[in-house]
Amino acid sequence: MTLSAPGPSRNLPQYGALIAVLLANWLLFPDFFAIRLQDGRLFGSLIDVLNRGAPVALLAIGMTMVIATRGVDLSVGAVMAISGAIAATMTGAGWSLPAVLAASLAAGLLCGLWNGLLVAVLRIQPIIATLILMVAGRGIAQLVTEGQIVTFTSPALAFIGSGSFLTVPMPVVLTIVALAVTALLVRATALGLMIEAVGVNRLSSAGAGVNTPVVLVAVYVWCGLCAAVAGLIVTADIRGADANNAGLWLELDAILAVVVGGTSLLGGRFGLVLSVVGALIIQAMNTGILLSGFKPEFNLIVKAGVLLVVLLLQSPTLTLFLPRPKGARPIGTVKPPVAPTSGGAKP
Amino acid sequence: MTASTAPPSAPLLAIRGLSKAFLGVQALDGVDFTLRHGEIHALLGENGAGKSTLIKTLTGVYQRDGGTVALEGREIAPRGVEEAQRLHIGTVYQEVNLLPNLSVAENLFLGRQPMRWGLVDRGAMRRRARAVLQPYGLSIDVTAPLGRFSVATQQIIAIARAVDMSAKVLILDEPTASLDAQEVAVLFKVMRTLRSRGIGIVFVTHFLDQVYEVCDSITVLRNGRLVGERRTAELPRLDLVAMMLGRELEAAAHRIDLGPAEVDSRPPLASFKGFGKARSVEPFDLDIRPGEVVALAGLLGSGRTETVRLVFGMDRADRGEATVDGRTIRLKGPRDAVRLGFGFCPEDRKKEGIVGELSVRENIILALQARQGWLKPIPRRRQEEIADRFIRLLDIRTPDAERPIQLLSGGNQQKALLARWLATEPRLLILDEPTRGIDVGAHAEIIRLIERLCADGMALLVVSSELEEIVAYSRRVVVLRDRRHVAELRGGEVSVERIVAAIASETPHAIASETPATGSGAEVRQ
Amino acid sequence: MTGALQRFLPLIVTTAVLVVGFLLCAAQFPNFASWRVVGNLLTDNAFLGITAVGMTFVILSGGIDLSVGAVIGFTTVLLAVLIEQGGWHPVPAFAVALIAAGGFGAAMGGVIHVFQMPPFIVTLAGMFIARGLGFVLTTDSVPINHPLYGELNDMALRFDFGLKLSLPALLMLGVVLAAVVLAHWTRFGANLYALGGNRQSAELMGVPVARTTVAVYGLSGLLAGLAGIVFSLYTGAGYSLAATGVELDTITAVVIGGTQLTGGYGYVVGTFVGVLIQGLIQTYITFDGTLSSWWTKIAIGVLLFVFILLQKGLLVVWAGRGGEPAEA
Amino acid sequence: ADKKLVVGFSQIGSESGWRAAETKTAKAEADKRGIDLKISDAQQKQENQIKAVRSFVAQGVDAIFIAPVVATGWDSVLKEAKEAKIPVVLLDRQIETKDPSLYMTAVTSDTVHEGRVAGEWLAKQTGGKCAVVELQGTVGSSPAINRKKGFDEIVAKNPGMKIIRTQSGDFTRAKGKEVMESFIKAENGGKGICAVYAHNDDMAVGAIQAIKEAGLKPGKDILVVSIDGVPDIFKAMSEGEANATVELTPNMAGPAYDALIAFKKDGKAPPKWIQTESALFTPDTAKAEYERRKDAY
Ligand SMILES: Nc1ncnc2c1ncn2[C@@H]1O[C@H](COP(=O)(O)OP(=O)(O)OP(=O)(O)O)[C@@H](O)[C@H]1O
Ligand SMILES: Nc1ncnc2c1ncn2[C@@H]1O[C@H](COP(=O)(O)OP(=O)(O)OP(=O)(O)O)[C@@H](O)[C@H]1O
Ligand SMILES: [Mg+2]
Ligand SMILES: [Mg+2]
Repeated sequence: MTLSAPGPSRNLPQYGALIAVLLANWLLFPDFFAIRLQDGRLFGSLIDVLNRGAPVALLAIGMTMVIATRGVDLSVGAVMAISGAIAATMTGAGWSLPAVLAASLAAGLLCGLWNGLLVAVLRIQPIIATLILMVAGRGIAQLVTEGQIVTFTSPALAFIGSGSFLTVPMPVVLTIVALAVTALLVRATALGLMIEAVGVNRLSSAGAGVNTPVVLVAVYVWCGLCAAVAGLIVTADIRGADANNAGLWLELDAILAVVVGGTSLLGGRFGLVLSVVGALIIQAMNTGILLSGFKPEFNLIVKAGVLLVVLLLQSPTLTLFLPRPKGARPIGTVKPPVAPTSGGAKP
Repeated sequence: MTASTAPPSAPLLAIRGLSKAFLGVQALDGVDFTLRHGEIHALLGENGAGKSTLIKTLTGVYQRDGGTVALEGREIAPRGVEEAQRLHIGTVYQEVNLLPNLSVAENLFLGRQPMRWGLVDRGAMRRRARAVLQPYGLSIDVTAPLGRFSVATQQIIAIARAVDMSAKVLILDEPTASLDAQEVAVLFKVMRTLRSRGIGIVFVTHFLDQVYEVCDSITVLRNGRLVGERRTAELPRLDLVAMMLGRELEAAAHRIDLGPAEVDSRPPLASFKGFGKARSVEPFDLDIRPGEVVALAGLLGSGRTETVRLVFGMDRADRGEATVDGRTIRLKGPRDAVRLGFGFCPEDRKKEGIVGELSVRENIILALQARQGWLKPIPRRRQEEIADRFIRLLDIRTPDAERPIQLLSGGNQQKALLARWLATEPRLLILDEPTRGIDVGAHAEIIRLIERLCADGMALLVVSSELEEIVAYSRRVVVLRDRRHVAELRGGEVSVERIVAAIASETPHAIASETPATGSGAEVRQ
Repeated sequence: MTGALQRFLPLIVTTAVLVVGFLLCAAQFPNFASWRVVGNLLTDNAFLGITAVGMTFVILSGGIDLSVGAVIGFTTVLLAVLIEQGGWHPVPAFAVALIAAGGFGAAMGGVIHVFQMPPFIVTLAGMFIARGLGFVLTTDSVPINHPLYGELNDMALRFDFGLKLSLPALLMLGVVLAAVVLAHWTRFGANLYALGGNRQSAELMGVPVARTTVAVYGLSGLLAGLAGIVFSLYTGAGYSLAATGVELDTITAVVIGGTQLTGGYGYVVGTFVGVLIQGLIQTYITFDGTLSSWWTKIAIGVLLFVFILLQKGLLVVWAGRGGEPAEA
Repeated sequence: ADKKLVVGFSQIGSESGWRAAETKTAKAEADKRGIDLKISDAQQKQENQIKAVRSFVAQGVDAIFIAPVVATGWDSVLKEAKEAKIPVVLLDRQIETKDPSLYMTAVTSDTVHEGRVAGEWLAKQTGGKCAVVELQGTVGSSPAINRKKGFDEIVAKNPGMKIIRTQSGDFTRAKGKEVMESFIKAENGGKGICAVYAHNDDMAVGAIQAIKEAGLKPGKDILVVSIDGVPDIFKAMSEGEANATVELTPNMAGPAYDALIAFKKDGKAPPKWIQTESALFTPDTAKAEYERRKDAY
């Protein structure tokens, strides 16, 4: 139900971490907060953080809800590649922008549907169910582009990646729109409650009359759509579909963003805004590493170090003094038994 | 009743000033408790009084905020269950806390497996497991995963494990909640034997009869505070109830007026013909009319739970037909049942009932919301109203409606589940063991509530192992045996004796000897 | 013993899938049904198998370890640097690598337990750190020229009928055997299953949760270290980018082998079969030899899907409705 | 009649357009010569390549081509091929081994040399005075290491040349663009940058976009030099947005087939190294080169 986890104190670690990383960037690079207008578009390192963070933020929005149902979607990177490949190839073949967008989004939707059906109907464990598309999906994307980087010149499609709306870069605009639409969809309806209920206890939810398969499929479909939009953005940004590399390993970043945002991998409560904040923390860190002039060999270690600190700040052990139910060991860490025990054979 | 061994000078277990607070709740506030050698000591109190918390704090599951615990005069402060076990304190916590994925034998000997040449001696473990279960008359395949067995069998296994481990202190938190009379009798026999060996037993229950049957003394808690300790013999029942509730209980549930006989002539709300499922329940006929309570009675594993699961569509019937309001319907799942106005409180509330991390409010409105569909959200204000109404109506002990339900005491979780269905104003409410783990005060309230609901025209289908309770509120009792509906008692025929006779007819009852069924998650009883 | 049959059913089904798959391949390619292919299957997947055993334990306990691939990479680099640049003899270098890898895993286990952080994230950070440490040591790929490496590589058990078991293959078989004993004949093994069955219940039954958690991640790290040694034998080099993505391969193998990702259910032997199934898919694709890069990916995905469907289908057919393991 | 030659080719993957073109050319050239080519795609993993070589041996092919993902770690598997008397040809990358007899020949360019060619062009163009930002390939990959090494040699010779920033762009356009964006911001809006040296063309193309979006003119305000010679960089050069590229030909298999056929026919062992040319291209020929190449990719 909640857009972000209830109570301001619970969100403190995330916002605190974002501010800390931004401040660290500022110390490394004094012009970090400088923003100017360039060709009618905001320009500056801070804008880069938002702009470059947009794809992961989009993925994180979809991923948040998947994770809230106690699932995970490893295929988002591949779905990005597919949607981008379709967009670039169709644009190259002369299709109009609306047709291109519709086809790309439809591809994302189909991918989500496939994942959702595997999870909800065939009951394959999510990590494996989506692994199938993670592997095969990139192949499909490469099949579309035949392994090449398919470039296009259409300014209309490129606008999605590098255009701006009221001086705000389009990727940022799209992310905000996606966030708003998603938030509306789960908060103004009872979907959010049902997602959380299914994530915490699928059996109980089904017993209370919740249509668990539909909730699960819906969540994966939405995740697929978000990934398709992210794929459009990266493709439009470089004016070409790089099926081999688009979205490569971004699923891990997205999961990381969600977890940094405080949503538990065990499902249940989720915070959309916080996941986006998580994505921004990660991107701010990446941008900071680029600005710092460290040798690239150290990137991973710096990243891991900062991450651990951010996550430690959220650790139940360290935040016992904050009112969050996770603090009450051991009940908070329980997962319901999943054994084929009495009554367990049926959903 | 006196212990047969001479009491040594220091008490076996002396708890002084024990305190434990959770966020927003002082669960224990300076509680004293004394357990003597060779004594069975009842620990009583309403739902949420702090009994389970006392036990968990004592055994190191929770770290205490204050107070001392002395075992035979020596101070102890176990930092975990493992340590408590090493001090010879064996515990069965509330709700079965064994591991469904391990075999029975592994559950019994987890952490203390017999070893040979540095490796676990599985043969010896199996043999010893059979021996440990033998006093309980349980002859089951100890290599089968525990999850295959019914809650009752699991409970007995948990008890057997704790008994086998506790050389000094045995703690049982509501062990009898899911046991039937025969099994309780067996348990009591074991407890008396242990007492005669000088072992001290802490016994938590909501069944006052059982308290008076086996306990030597009683300690009562209320709202985390000690109310007092008495010898059982010196404490009349009514005084005990008053100690627990802090007020007098209205005259105990009486046999209610069953209403005009015309009920039978009303058209049934729901009717099932030849309904059944292979390897689950034999086909049965069942009519339920508005305003009546139909009870299902039978031994553990007789098929009551499976019957109601079929009626609610949790399991899918593979034969027979169901009609509601005269129209044939197909129950493809709980959603269909909910749409027809059915409600179902399952037996295993932790696994199939509560949604642990969600708040009490969300748990209460979940079914109502599910029926309305996701597009029509219940406004937050309305949700709060509903939640508050039921929290008051059912006296659910929670600081507020926003508390995650998993932090409530067991009995209060059960009440919240009841509230979930009442909020949907169901036409047929199915309750599987509704009063399990519920305290005397709430017990009386729930029975009164059942009466009132029926008066309003709701139909109820209740599974209960407490025959007095069944007799108190139902005018029709279906008796099951071996997964078959064997008898139906109506109106005046309904009495404890008749039910027992129906259960016992033909085959004499043999105490729990279960074997896992082949090829199905359920089990057969032999 | 129908009870036992039912318990081992997933294992039997997985093995049946492997055998059927092998026979199908053999029917299609004349050279497939040879001892050489079998030997290759074992040798080529040795490091994967060893890693997957550790992963099985972690998953059985209800956790996950994403750092294994990176630990393998790091181990190969550490060995190369110690032996080639430090002039060490390989044997003490092996010891140091094993200790480092095991200690690294145990440290992650400690963090997971003490700070109650999700294993997924802690081990993901561990993956970054291990890869990063490898880069810091050297970004080059360093050949290891010590004569012992050559000798170890030539070591093999040859059978008269034509099967050749190389040292890595033997090591893997040994590890699998030891793991079976560890899982089913020690208290540690029982504690693992208990932890994965339900952490809270396990704690209430007196399972030493802290110790077990640290130990299982330590063990996973140790086995990843051993896999790193095998990998460095296999390639005769150290390279910081070695074994990327192996974590996903191992998790897939574990799950194909019938272990529940939610913990508590599964067998080490199943994992071993899962590794072989994956190896079989690879070998099939190589034998085919007509697939482009993208068709290779699609084929791997489709075959994975088919294997999982086969498994589910067989379970349903053989066990009836009740046999399907619960899934969350 | 001769039996058709069967060649097993263990390809790295298709991580870049260049790599896909190499595979495509290998197929086309095989068809031309009537060779049966079996390609195994290793998905960027050495272990998969080793598996592939093993299974080629098991299948009994006539020759094995390897485009090795790393320089090290081939000795033991190549020994098996040698025992099975199957000649091995390395394509586009060398390996490190103590025993050169393990392979018949290597058809490669010299990646260190490529870096040198790029550096020399830049030094000449700027009179040896230039603040360069460098977009590295994937950390640890051999072309990244070598192309950096070659370029660094030239920088060391020219005191006026300096690499002011260097970061990994993972050989991709998207990362190239992102890294270039930060470089521009970090270097005073790009005013401090004289040229960008990218380890491959894809990153250069990304960098060009970043430069444009920062309001600067690629090819003029900031010089762009890169390596590979894929069609898109020729297009950029013809539009004046890039300045130079060092070609790495995707036709590695052709010379390898010829060497193999000659070897099979009269046992003539080819030279140990068949070096392909590392030609430098500049905007003046870009248009024609683009037309010539765009179909090969
Ligand atoms: N882990 C916890 N975190 C927060 N509050 C808790 C926790 N465990 C128990 N409580 C609260 O402490 C109080 C006492 O609970 P406890 O479980 O001890 O009651 P009980 O006497 O055992 O009740 P019942 O008869 O229903 O089992 C309740 O208000 C409950 O909500
Ligand atoms: N569909 C099912 N799948 C697996 N187990 C089931 C199923 N339905 C019921 N069970 C379990 O099998 C046991 C026997 O069920 P049954 O309905 O026969 O018992 P019961 O008469 O309700 O007795 P109890 O008091 O044990 O519930 C129950 O404890 C229940 O938990
Ligand atoms: Mg209790
Ligand atoms: Mg029942």
